[in-house]
Amino acid sequence: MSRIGVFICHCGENISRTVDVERVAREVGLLPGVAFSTDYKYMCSDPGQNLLKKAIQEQKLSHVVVAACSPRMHERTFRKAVEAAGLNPFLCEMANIREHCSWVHENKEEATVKAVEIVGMMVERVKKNRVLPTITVPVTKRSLVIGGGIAGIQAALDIADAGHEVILVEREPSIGGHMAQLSETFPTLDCSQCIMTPKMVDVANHPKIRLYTYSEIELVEGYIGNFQVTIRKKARSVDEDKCTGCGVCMEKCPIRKIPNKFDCNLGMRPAIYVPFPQAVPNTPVIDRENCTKFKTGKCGLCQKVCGPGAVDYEQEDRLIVEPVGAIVVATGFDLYNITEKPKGSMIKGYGEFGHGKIPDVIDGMTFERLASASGPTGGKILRPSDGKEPKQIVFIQCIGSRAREKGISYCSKVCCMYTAKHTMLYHHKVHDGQAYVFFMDARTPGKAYDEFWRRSIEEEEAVYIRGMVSRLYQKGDKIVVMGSDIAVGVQVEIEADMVVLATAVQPQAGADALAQKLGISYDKYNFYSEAHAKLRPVECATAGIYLAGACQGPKDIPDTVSQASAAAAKVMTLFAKDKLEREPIVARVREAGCVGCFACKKVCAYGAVEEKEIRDRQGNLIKVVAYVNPGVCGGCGTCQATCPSKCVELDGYTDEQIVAMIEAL
Amino acid sequence: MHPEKQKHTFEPKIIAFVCTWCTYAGADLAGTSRMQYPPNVRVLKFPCTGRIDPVFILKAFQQGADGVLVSGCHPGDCHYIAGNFHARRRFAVFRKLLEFVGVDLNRLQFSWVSAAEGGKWVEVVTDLTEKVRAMGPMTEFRELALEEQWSGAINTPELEEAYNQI
Amino acid sequence: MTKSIDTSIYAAVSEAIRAEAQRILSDGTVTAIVGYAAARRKGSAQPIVISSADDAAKLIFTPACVNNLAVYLTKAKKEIPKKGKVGIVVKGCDLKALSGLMGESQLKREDLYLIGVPCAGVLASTVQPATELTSDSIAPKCTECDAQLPGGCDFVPPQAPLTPGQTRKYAAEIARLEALTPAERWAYWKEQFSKCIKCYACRQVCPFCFCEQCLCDRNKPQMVDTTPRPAGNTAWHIVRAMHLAGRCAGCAECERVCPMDIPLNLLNRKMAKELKELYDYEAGFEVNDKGPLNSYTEKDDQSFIK
Amino acid sequence: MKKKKMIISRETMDVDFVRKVEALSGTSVRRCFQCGKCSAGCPMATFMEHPPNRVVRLLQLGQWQRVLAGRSIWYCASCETCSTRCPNKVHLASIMDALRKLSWDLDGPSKESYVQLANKIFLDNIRIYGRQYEMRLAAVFNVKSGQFLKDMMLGPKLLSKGKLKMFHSKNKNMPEIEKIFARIEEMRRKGEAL
Amino acid sequence: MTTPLNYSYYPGCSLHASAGEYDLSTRELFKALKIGLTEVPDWFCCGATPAHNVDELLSLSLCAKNLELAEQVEGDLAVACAACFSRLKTAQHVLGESPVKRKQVEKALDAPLHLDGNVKHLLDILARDLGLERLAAAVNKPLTGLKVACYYGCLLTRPTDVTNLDCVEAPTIMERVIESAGATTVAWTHRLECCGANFTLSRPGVVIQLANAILDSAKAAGADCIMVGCPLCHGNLDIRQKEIEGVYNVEYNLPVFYLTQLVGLAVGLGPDKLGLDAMIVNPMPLLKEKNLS
Repeated sequence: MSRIGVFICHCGENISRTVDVERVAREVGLLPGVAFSTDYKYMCSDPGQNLLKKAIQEQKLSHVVVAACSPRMHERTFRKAVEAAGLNPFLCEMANIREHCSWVHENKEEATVKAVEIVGMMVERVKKNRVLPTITVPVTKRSLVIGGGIAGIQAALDIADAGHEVILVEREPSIGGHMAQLSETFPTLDCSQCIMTPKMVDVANHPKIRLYTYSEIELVEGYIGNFQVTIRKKARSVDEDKCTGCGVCMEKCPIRKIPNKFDCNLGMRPAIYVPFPQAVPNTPVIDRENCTKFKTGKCGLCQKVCGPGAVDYEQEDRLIVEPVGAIVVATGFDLYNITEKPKGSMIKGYGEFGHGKIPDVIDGMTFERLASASGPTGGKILRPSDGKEPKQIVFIQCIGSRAREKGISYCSKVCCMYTAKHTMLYHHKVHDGQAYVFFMDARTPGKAYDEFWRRSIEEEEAVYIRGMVSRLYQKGDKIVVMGSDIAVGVQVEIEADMVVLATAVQPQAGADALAQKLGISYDKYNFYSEAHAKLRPVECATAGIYLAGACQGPKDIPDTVSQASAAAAKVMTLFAKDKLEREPIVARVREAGCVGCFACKKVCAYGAVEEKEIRDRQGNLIKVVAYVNPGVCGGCGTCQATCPSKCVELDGYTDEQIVAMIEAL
Repeated sequence: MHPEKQKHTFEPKIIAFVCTWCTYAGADLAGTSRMQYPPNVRVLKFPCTGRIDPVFILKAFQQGADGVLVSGCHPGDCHYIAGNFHARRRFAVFRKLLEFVGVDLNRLQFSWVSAAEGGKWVEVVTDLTEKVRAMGPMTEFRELALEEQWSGAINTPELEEAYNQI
Repeated sequence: MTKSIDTSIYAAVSEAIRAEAQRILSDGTVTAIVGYAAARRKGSAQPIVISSADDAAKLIFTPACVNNLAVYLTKAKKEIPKKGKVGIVVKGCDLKALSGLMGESQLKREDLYLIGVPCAGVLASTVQPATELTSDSIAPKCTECDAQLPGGCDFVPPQAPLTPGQTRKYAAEIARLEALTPAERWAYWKEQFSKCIKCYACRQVCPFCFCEQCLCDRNKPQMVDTTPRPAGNTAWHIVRAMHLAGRCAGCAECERVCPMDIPLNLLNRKMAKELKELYDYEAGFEVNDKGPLNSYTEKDDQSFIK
Repeated sequence: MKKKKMIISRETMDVDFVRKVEALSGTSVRRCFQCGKCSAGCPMATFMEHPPNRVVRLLQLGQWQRVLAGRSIWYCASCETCSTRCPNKVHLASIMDALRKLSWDLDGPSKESYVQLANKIFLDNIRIYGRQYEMRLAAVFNVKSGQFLKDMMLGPKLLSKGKLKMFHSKNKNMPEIEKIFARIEEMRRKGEAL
Repeated sequence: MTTPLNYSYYPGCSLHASAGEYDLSTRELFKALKIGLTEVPDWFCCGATPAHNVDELLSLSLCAKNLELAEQVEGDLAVACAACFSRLKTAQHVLGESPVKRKQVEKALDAPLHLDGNVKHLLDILARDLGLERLAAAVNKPLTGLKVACYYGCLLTRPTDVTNLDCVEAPTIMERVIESAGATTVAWTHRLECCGANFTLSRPGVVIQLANAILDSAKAAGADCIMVGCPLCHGNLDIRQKEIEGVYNVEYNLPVFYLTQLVGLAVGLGPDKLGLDAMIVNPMPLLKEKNLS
């Protein structure tokens, strides 16, 4: 006979305001099997937990139900307390009478009746709970970092410096990401490449880091501590081991007019190229779409001029499988653009700004490339249309961001600061020019940030206009900016030479597809979701996967680096132990009843089901049954719902437990 | 300011089978956002919709549920990779079976509710509750449970007396 | 209007079966053959297992050879396959069941020698064994048969069956029921299920009910009421139909053996129809790695999900 | 109106009026975050004493009297540029409609009488004739607004081009029209519609 | 095989008065293109801007009533006037979205609503239902060399997601139609700017200022003429053009055509069938210069 203890939490007044907790305790106390029931102001507090522990020992309780908040909140807390009192933690269940009851109902009578029933259901369930021993699994102490921008680089260096191997995978031919494209950085105006490139070189030289550039994640299998990652190393057409990075191939390539994505298509590159001079690795890649050799079979000049014979037209994509124990996702961001979007898409473009067809209306990243000393203009601010220096330049903030109508409601967080920076860079480079900024709010929280913004106005003479722009149109070689100043309450018209749009920060294209491979969740914009907004901001809900940088939400460089180091710390914590304890919520096969139809194996997404031969003492095969590898099992229970004779059961969610709950209704 | 609460004569029992990662979390969000919905629903938490056996739905109706809701993660969002895809097929077929034996499918609702969709949870639960309330109690299985073999008509006074004494 | 169905090839088919059986038993290809033999009543037939070439002459094929012999290879006679390779006489419908069993790892193709029979149809369970085969006396499942000639067998007699176009009896009945209101359908099935005496003959005869312990016999927890009362009966038949969905090959043995004449195959056919419409799945001769309910595509219909 | 200090309190912020605006317009007033894009694109903003964004701002503060006292709402051309470009999906054109309707109900404390007069004649015409007759509209407007000579130059030219019809044709549905007007009035009397 | 096109037709008040040439040219053009057009019997005013300006319920009721009347005639409803078009579409949209307003209007009409019919602007019919290819095939006298500034005004494409005629900020439907008729279009900046609309009566000063900006922009872009699909725009640009020229001391001399007039010319209809004589800015010298008359 079970001796169940039921503990009803008031949650201050959060529960007791709408649920008569004393009555719940009283009524539940009468249920068969309930030996003890009580209520308390804060069950999760220290005295609350002590009350629980004391009751278990004094009342010799066999099972515990805590009726309080959502189990997603405190199940761990109470199971730990129960364990401390000497009971198996899985003999404790929580009844959710806060999120699912007191907070969503107002009528006290109704809410109380519902609470009694919810607790009653959990009482019946807990009776069927079994002692579950904790499962331990080995940990592979290598980690995968996806994305070679500043977030991925920082995380990789931190983990590698702690002595663990790191696999760093980057989609582009070089690591560096967006930070490598920036000219100067706020709020100190130090040169981005000066602080970035040494880190890139560190990555290349680190003995513990294995770098895969021009590579993508193909498949992720396994689970925390034991992932198997398949990486597609795209054909570079240049052998990385042989190439010395001399650059002769690039000099000789006859195709020279391909817009360089790294320079926001302002500069040109050959068909065999490195995206920028400081690229890591400094190994060129052939852009097969534009290469004459690949298009027509003729040419082959680069191969002829290559001394070490590194150019290899036959190279194919390679699939590499790497076992890792933890994954850091650092895929970063992309910039929204104002071009016309397909009909029906959630995101819209800016027709009122000409859908990106006015040549001298550019985005912030393009301005960075113009301002960068290593950029296509050598650091001169020149108009893309005619190469003239713009004397009147207009910056417009919140393009795409905070624009529900365009499909994006969030604030992109970095634009206020980088626009302030742009006005300064402009003022430093075009002394007789004037910068104007249309803005709604200046959001400058951060160390020395607001001072920086004020400096752009007070010292660098940028004219800030509080108001938005309704329309942009080309008039002769000017761009007419139709805006308003809401402080004055008048319309403002500026004939600008150039307009820079602070476009929104969006997740990388394909972020959702990668998330699906990883089995992590993402929001409607495709930003990856952290496990808890405040308390677990760098972990995914999927164990063993961590987030760093703008793939999780818009971030500036200091925030990104902090989060990357935090993710690295999480990985190191995981790697600090040789074995990992995991929740024993896994499927088990009742071999006696299994007839070996392997429906379970067919539906298992983890490949956890194996075939196992049962033999008699003489070694004769009796039958082949299913076996679930507890280390691999994800614990979804799809196998159990599929098994016709229910000979595979998911611990913690057995049919007995569930039927008991249904019958309690 | 709240509208005057309406009194109903029939309060349906709704059972919701939900996955813990999306819909349960969505229902939690409805709670943390203090949204309001009818108290008729009882939530049973599963790790994944893939774990939900059609037999549970049958069992729920037999145990007196007037409506059943099955809800999990949106396609592609399954915490367990593909549990919801398997569930989708399983329930697509099962509901056709129930329909064929004469269960009104208005009593059986399936939905995708993500952890971010507290509002959708409220909407789904409210809609189902109101729909089932309008339909009245689910009597089919309940009547069946009271019946004996051969339609269970107790047609003689002796039988009736014997029955009453049980 | 009653149309007679030509069964004249059955004699030649029987002859061919006997010759082949004689051959494969003599040369040791197989250790035993499961087939049909004449039974005591005139015109009737019954399953037989022969292991000697001398017994090959006992084998027949007639319109009375209704049984699905696949069941003898799994649970009914579990010891049979272990002795070595086994021959089995299969109609098209039976072969579909065998393919299904292979897909579910219950049988291996290499352990079997398949003797396929060209079949124009067999008799309904409601008529006497000696009855002439006509569009009235034919088993309902044969009116929807698309497998008169089994494929992928080791041996098939050369005769080709001739079958007239027939009214699809299950399709018509499904359409009739679908047109009713839910309440009317409920009343129909309530009436049908209330007849059930829970003898489990349907389970016993089904080649796919090979579970060692049926879910419906479990009492910890009791998922389905085991007593022969309407509530439990209804649950049993719903669970049965669900467990067979995507697996049942349409041999209709369940319906044939039901002592209370419950139209069990109607449920199975309805499920088959839905699976065809939803996922374009049909039971066939090929061995599928995964059934329609063990697999999925990302684009599956979800119009019923909010 | 002289620029008076705005005393803000729960009493002076008329939230009920704002709710009426929201009900009539079907759009949220609170949602506006004052980016000013509406005012930037408004073709009529230069004629208004309160640019469109400020009209919304005043509503957010419950200061509708200040809005209705001005001529801003009557200078809105209903071109819907504001609604189209609002980043926040505030349907300002509908808010303007609602404000004019409420101002109309209050018997127009506004300065702008010409636009109101034109509207009134226009609607009267519909009620009486079912359709619009520009000649009559213009004539009555000029008479009532005391601008007897306005657009004098245009009249004969238009007449000669056949652009101003002097007479109206018969419409079978006239009784229906009257009924619609009457039913709406009735609904309003009973408080069934705003 | 192409199915014959047949529409019910809602001309709107202006087309029966100041914009008679729009009505005339529409009927003649559709006849020439073999598109059936049957006028909605005893339609009445949609309420236009004044009604929704001060009385949305009235505006919705009038539009709903007209939609109901249109049901009597076979085919989708063809609308010529941009303002009527925008009003009818908006009414459909609002009544579909708001059950409260729907109930009120049902009460005002004392009848159930008919909202399912398609409401189409003439442009939509020419560009999509007939199709540009068939339109081009019907052209006998291509408008070669004529540089047209297509003026959308406010209401053809607005409100967003309601009229669904074309992209609200960068529409091209007028250009596509008139280019199919052989004309050249100019890129200009004030295609979507407001002309002042019905302020023409109450505050003509406003109209003169706004219309001037439009005429100025079209002239600067090198246009020979302006094409419109709205009687109100037409009134402000054509009827008031001389006055504007006087106020600003400029000369525009830009004929303002209705789209049906220009397409009609290309199809080969004579000036009498297109009501060209009703235009205040005389188009004949221009047409002569371009060999189009």
